Amino acid sequence: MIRVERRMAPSKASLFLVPLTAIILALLTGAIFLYINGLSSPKGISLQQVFAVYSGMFQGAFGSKYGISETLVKAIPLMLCGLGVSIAFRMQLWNIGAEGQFYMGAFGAAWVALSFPHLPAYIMMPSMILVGMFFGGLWGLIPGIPRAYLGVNETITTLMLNYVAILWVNYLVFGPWKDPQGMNFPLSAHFEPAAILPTLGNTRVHLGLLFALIIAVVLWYVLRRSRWGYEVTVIGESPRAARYAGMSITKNILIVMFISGALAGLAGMAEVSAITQRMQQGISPGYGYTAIIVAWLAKLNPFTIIVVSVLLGALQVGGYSVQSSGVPAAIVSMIQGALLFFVLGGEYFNRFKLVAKSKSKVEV
Amino acid sequence: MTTDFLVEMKQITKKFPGVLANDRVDLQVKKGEILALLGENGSGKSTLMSVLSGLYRPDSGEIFISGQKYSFKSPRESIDAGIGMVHQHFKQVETFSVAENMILGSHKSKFLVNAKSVENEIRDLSRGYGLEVDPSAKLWQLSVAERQRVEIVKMLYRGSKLLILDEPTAVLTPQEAKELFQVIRKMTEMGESIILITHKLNEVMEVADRVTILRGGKSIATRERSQVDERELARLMMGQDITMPQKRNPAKLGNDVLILDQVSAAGDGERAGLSNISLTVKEGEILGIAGIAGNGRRDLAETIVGLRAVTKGRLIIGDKEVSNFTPLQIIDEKVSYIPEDRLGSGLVPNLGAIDNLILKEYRRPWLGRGPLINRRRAKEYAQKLIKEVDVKVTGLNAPVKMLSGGNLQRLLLARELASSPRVIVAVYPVRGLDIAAAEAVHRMLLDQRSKGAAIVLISEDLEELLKLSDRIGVLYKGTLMGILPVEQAEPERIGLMMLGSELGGEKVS
Amino acid sequence: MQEGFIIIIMATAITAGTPILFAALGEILTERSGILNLGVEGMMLVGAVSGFAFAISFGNPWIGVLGAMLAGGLMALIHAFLTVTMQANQVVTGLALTLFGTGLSGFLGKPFIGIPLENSFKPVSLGILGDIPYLGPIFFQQDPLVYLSYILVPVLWLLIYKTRAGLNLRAVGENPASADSLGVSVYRVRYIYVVMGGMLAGLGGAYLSIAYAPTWLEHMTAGRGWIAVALVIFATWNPVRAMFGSYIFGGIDALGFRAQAMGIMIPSFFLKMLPYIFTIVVLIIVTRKALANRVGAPGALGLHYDREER
Amino acid sequence: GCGGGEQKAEEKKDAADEKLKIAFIYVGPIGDGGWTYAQDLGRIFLEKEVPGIETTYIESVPEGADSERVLTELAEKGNKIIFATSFGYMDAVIKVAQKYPDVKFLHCSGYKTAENAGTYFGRMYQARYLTGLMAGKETESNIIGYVAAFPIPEVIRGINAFTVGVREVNPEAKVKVVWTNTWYDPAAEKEAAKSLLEAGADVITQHQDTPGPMQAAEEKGKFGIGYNSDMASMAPKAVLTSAVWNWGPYYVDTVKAIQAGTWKSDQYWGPMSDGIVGLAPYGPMVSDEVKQLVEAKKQEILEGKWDVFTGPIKDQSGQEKVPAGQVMSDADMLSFDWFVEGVDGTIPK
Ligand SMILES: Nc1ncnc2c1ncn2[C@@H]1O[C@H](COP(=O)(O)OP(=O)(O)OP(=O)(O)O)[C@@H](O)[C@H]1O
Ligand SMILES: Nc1ncnc2c1ncn2[C@@H]1O[C@H](COP(=O)(O)OP(=O)(O)OP(=O)(O)O)[C@@H](O)[C@H]1O
Ligand SMILES: [Mg+2]
Ligand SMILES: [Mg+2]
Repeated sequence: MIRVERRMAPSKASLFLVPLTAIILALLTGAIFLYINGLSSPKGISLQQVFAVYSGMFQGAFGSKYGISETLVKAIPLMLCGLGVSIAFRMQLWNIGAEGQFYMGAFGAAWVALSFPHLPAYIMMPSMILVGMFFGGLWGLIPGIPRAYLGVNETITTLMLNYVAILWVNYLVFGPWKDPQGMNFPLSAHFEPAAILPTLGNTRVHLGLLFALIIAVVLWYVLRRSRWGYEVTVIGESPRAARYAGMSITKNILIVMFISGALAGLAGMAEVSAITQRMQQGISPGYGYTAIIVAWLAKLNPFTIIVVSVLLGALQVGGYSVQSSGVPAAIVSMIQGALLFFVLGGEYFNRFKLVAKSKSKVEV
Repeated sequence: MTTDFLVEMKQITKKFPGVLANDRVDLQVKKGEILALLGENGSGKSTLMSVLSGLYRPDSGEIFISGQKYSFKSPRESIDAGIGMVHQHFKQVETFSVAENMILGSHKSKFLVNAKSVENEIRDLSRGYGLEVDPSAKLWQLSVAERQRVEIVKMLYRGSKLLILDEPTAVLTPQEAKELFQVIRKMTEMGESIILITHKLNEVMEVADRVTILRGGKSIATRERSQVDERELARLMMGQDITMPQKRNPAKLGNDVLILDQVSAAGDGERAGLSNISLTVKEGEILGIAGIAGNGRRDLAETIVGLRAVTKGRLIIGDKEVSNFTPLQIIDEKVSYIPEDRLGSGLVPNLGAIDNLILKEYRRPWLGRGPLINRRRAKEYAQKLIKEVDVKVTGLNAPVKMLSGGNLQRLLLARELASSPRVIVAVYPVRGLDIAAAEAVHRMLLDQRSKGAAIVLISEDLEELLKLSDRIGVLYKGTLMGILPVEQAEPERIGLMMLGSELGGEKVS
Repeated sequence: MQEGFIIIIMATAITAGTPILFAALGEILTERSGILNLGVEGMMLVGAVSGFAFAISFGNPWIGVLGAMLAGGLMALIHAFLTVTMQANQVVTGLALTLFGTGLSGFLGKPFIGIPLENSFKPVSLGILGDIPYLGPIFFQQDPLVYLSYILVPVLWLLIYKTRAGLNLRAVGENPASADSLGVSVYRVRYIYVVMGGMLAGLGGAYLSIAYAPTWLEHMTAGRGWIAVALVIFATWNPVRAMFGSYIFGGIDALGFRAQAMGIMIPSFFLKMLPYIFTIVVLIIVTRKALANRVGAPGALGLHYDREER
Repeated sequence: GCGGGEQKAEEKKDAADEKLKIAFIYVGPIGDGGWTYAQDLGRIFLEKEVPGIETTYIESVPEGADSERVLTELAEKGNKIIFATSFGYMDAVIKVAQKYPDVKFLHCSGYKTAENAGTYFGRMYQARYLTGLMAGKETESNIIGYVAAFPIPEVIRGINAFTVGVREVNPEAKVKVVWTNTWYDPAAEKEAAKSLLEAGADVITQHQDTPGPMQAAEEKGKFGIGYNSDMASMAPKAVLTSAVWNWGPYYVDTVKAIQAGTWKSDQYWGPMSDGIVGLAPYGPMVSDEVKQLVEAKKQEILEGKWDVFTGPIKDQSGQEKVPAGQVMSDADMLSFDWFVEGVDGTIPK
């Protein structure tokens, strides 16, 4: 008989083995989907082809310099949004509004770029960053206020504001921001060169990566070493103890929601500035939502967030990449979903261990 | 087999991560008897009973009820076998009414819930045992004592043959405790068996028929009450002879430190809060506050430390008016607070000892530069305090929730008393602590008194108040019925005041 | 004209609100048991495609309904297993479920794209009821699934508030430790209602694919699952209020198009923002009231339960 | 900055004996039953018609950061022709085209070109006009409903062409427009159509990607005119015809031209005579009289004798925008931002 037993702390081995097993199981499950999909296609499928799909995914994401650079491009917004939501999660604030905050950050940056097109780069860039972060932060602050003062559940308010932000941006690109030279198409004017973030060499990897890395280090240090970081930790663990110790929960909710939003806003700023280089519809294919998964998988650790962002970025890059070998998008998102299921379920084994009941010796 | 026992537990072992909570424990309960289960904090009493009530599954061991072997997979099976447990922390749904709490999970009611008939049934049942409760009241509206009654009636309603009470008197006034014991006796006359968990020796001597003593997860001994005395029990429980409680020195009073002048404060929701409280505490003085649960004792504490707004009147510390200061500003006035629920608000359960010890110091300049905390200094500080008050911790960063009750309280006191406070507000500081731990806490409070702190001691235990306080005030429905010097505070007089009589004593302000 | 317009708006609000209503009712049950399932969108999609597939394969829309509920229930079972048994984070699991469901529905739906459904549900007037002035055309000239929702709402209301099972359900969502110690199996209750929630979400999806827009198209729920999640809060976990809420949500779209058709130009992006802003506002108002009355989110919503954990 | 120069050289070597690789990138899933679905039908047609080629597609590619990478990757993987089938890919196509001069890019519905990147689109307005004629004939209430997605030139142009057709045969009739602000939401589109039917419309047409509006017409026993592909199967009793995209022939021609080396980058805006747009078969309810009328007009258009926006054309306020005898320029048509007389609706600014 098998019995589960609680662990005091996850063992070193399980921290490594659990995700590994999860990934293997997810890939096996994915192979089954692929196999079934192959059955229904006239060409049929062989085991080699299933392997080819996976190696294609890996190749697409990491197989070339270009692949790696694009994986990073995809990972940058995940990193910034992931770092953003992780601060909120630390305080038990379920900010699932990074998507909207991303859009508002992009909006703020684009507003600067479009309204003052002739600013020199050394003024343009900082203003875009600041205004982008401000609007992203504002979008986090808005649900933060009712949360702080009235206890209004932030999960839903942040989710609702995502839609509002996206509709707002759509309104702009279909209306007031339409490029006069754009033949009435829903695109803003292209940004001036001064409004475009520098990139690394001739890749699309932009300065946003540096921002993300710096912020990860700063965040790690601040949370661990600063008085404010200590406050955030205590409030997250026990709001009552925090109040008892004289910490202002209200103020910290507002600060944290603002920072959380501002980082997602920075992601939005970097994306419009470096990647689309103009405002348009659909600038985020759900970065804000994926970032929640990132932050959680990384257990809110800033450095792990960087790594997990790259992995999830790779999963998506690789996902598009294997479509050309006949794997429809639907299968790719099924594999991604299944991977998450296994990782989520696997967490259990970090907290429990299975022991055979027969040889249950009692030891501590 | 041995059918003269209603319940027999054999060689029960239960392990939690890092602790062996029960180590091959044996226990027997006879039909119609009151068995006391005595032990220090963390000796495994609650765990053992949770195993019996089906909540925890033992790692090994056997349970027999009326000679038949059981292996419970869930509380449901234990309930069906006639076992009912009133947990140390009540298991109640606050938003439900009393009646709803009773029928929850019970097989008795039909598919559609008929509140009226259930309410009548409960009324009759509770009256029969002298445990009156209003079945239509919502749980959150009830006082702690009422809630306990609900719990007991609930178990009777479910037809339990064995009732387990986990430290029931911890939440009761002496009078209420007496009433409870009468009820328990009545129940045994009606054929019920009782297990009473406690660490108060006098209670064992007062009601128990037999007593089983646990220590460090092991069952040490089982005795007939008639064959032991308190001293013997204490020795068995602690594994050593107890030291005599230390005597209180006469007070060396200084200036007025804490002054409440006609203070009123809002209560939670429908509760009264405080009205027109006036009192003064001097340096080197302990003011005890008595009162029945729900009469505003906690409100008073929270008002003094700034967690509750002053709606009228003035709160003065030293010679500064601090009405409606934030908790932080009050802390800066050197006010320490030992709250009722140490793990809930006094400490951060998932953080380690260091982080908990700097909870009120982290802002101070000496602990770091600018916005940063100097971790090394924090660690040294924590080590110093831990050594001073002798807290047993597994590691400086291990979550404090793993600590036993006594160690938790020491840790909390270490922090609160470290900054040589001017005012100390202590609420039930020894609730749930064993004799040795309680003694240590009392000693620490008395030390502070001789160092010149003004102490407000709020307690449910009249003996404790009489032992430590210089004066005793009594709260009733949010007002102060009067303050008596301890010499004039005969228990009967205090008892009358607790019930709302001002005759108890002349008002002193 | 004026009256007719109002009747039409209201009747349309009901039709447009019904898919959200089913999903929201399901989520109410799920959340009442203490589990948050953000995978509604995914479950609806899988329900929509399965409902369509069953309806077309068996030639009977009611079999479609059963198929959709079965499929939605199975999806929810994944959530239940991960969050209840494996104690996984509920928010993240829900997001993963949506990702998975979106993929799965696209995968399963390949053979059904662009095929019309002959035997879809169509509006039927409910005899005398349908002839009542005003009320008849609003409420009783709808399709059978709408009538099903009329039955479902009071049934669920009774279940939650008036039955022993409902008492157990609420207790599990409010304070699982207490419910457990009284012999209510927390795991079983959670499994049952999470799966029921999935079945209803599947039904909501099927309403789109076999009654409202009788067809299967990938991603056809177009975000309604998320609206359902909002609606649950809007309705403070009460089925009757969910009914009104879903009609308001459905009505906003209906009203917007009709205003346009009448030549009143409401900036449509802003109109589309309304339900979201509306939810936030209502959430704020409701929360304040909730604080006073102690009604509101189930106390243990989003937290896993483990008997031996402290 | 293309990365992997050697790799490309290798591919060139193999090119002779390998199949010509052609890729498509889609904004939606091919299961959308609308725009992407119609594009994919074109791809399948191409694969059947032209030997020695191999096609692949990538679906559900958002118009943001992903499109540039997907295009690059397709170029890297040795595709020699890439069709980018959504407007939002425009900037990405131009960027990637510069990096891969030996790959031909064809971007649907945009306006930017490069040496190796052309645009293509069809004069859908011609088909729209013809369906307008039918609607004008069939309507009895003189109100025709138009469910429209977003107020972009392409959609406005369609509405205008349709209205010109309607008014030509029925000067009393009005075309009522409702904007949905979504390309893709079957339920909402159906709802929008219903609101038009309630407002008195007895013919419904659409610039949307799902058959929702047609189903609404069918349920109310009114007529509908579909879009994208033949929608008759979804609403057989309602659909008079559909204005359809027929990408296949264009893809075949283009690929052949590239293979033959005769292709040149341009802004291809294919007229109906090229077969890129057209009408689906008429429904059984369409009378011979109407068919003859439409066929006659169609003939004029096919022969290039006449085009839809030939003056006099007035805007909603009655102001003459195109004087009699003049024909509107392509540039003007491509940036339409006003409605012709007879449209009952507004373009949100
Ligand atoms: N659920 C749990 N998880 C982990 N450890 C536990 C749990 N419950 C109890 N323990 C540990 O088991 C030991 C025995 O605890 P238990 O609560 O049974 O003691 P007790 O005798 O009831 O003490 P008290 O008088 O404080 O109530 C303690 O060390 C405690 O920390
Ligand atoms: N008058 C009242 N009306 C409604 N609820 C009350 C009232 N009095 C007390 N309660 C409730 O009873 C519970 C127990 O009260 P509690 O013992 O904390 O009161 P208290 O004023 O702090 O008294 P004590 O200091 O004796 O504990 C609380 O949860 C409180 O909400
Ligand atoms: Mg205990
Ligand atoms: Mg109290």
